[in-house]
Amino acid sequence: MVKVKFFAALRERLQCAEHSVPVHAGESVAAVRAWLIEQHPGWRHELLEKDVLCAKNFVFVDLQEPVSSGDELAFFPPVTGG
Amino acid sequence: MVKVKFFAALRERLQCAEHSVPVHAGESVAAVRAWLIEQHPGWRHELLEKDVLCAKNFVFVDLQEPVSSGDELAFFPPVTGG
Amino acid sequence: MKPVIRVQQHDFSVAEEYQRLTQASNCGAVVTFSGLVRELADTELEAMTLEHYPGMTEQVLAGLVEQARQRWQLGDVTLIHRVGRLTLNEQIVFVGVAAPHRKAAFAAAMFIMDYLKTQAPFWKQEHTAEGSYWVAAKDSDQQAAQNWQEDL
Amino acid sequence: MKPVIRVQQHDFSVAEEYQRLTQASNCGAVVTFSGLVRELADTELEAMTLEHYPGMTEQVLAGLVEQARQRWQLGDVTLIHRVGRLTLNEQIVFVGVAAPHRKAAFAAAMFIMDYLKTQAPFWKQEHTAEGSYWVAAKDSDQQAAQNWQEDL
Repeated sequence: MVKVKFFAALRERLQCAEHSVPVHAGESVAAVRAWLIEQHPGWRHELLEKDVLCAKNFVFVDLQEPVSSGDELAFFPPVTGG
Repeated sequence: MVKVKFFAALRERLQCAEHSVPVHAGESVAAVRAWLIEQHPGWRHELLEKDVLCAKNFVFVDLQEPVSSGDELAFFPPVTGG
Repeated sequence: MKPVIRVQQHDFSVAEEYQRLTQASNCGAVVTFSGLVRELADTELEAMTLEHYPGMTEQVLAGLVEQARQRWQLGDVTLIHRVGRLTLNEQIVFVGVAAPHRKAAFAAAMFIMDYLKTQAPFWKQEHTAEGSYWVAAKDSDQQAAQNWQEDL
Repeated sequence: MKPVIRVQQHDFSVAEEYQRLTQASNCGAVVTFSGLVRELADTELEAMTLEHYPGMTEQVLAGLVEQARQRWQLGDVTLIHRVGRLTLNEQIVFVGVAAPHRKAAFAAAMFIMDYLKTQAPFWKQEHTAEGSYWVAAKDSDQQAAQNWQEDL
């Protein structure tokens, strides 16, 4: 399992802050996202938005990044701090 | 007459902070400088230094600037504040 | 010198942070940047809420400061970002950089702010009389961060 | 807003100046630069004396700030330069700029410092154990000021 977190506008639109997702060896961030969309068809549009960012274990990664059980993933909109 | 002031290293090397110089109509900063060198041959080297700056009435000017009685001129080395 | 990096709800004191930055005796230049909650031209802003990603935020901020240190000769660096609800005129962010030379101090402070704006996981939600809105990311901030890469 | 421009022997308080710069409510960015008396790598600096040209200095500083205002959208601007004898670690100069946007605040503060370094009639004499020396002007300062002209 990986823990997936959502932040800010994305969290509000999905009405979900955290979700557990089963992963198999060799799977990538893209597979986790596909699994989430399969489980929650209503999330498709939000999760496929071009500007959604992803972090694995607190570091920015792209969709090809491999994931392993125990990883923490996060999806969020472009950042707006400062 | 114009009042001529010297600052910083230039003032110390000339051992002079302020000097009065007679001016005639149509004369420039260059004429004032030439007069000073004529009166104080020992100042020649210092006053002809390429990097000496000149101000008339608190504004940077070049040697061609015309001067009139009552003006305040100043000669000084490159500035080093900040 | 270990940089000071803090993510906090409570306010910070620019006076105290400045004092600390001037302790080291070899830095003749200190640059500070402070960001404040201000009324925008077109909305009546009452407050904002700053959300962040605990755990990742601190790591990203430390990385930004480390990158700045590798680019320029710096002394102490302080980076503070507030989270939670902030009302009009409150302080949001502080970057303070001490350096032997002013050019490095200015460049590092700008670099840290430009990267923070595009890489640190903070999100602003503005509260106005008409409702609450998530702030949209600005292209100009993306551009500012990219300019530093061309600089390399 | 009328800028604050001061040439003075006594010290200044960055805390107080920062406070004043944040009063206007439309400026989300405040940048400050402070220059301090520091020991140089190759000399044992004990103190320095800052001489200036009273009358011209104030006029040049006001002109620099005015030029910055014409280039960028700025709020309050503060420029303070000390004169007289200053010992190690004392503050020499302060530039504070408030602006609606950080880019303008940073640029204006840098611009003012770069021009001050080459155009404001101040001269530093350093006092070391071996004697007193007038500081030589730096080519890098000339270059920094010239870069702004190419920017136009």
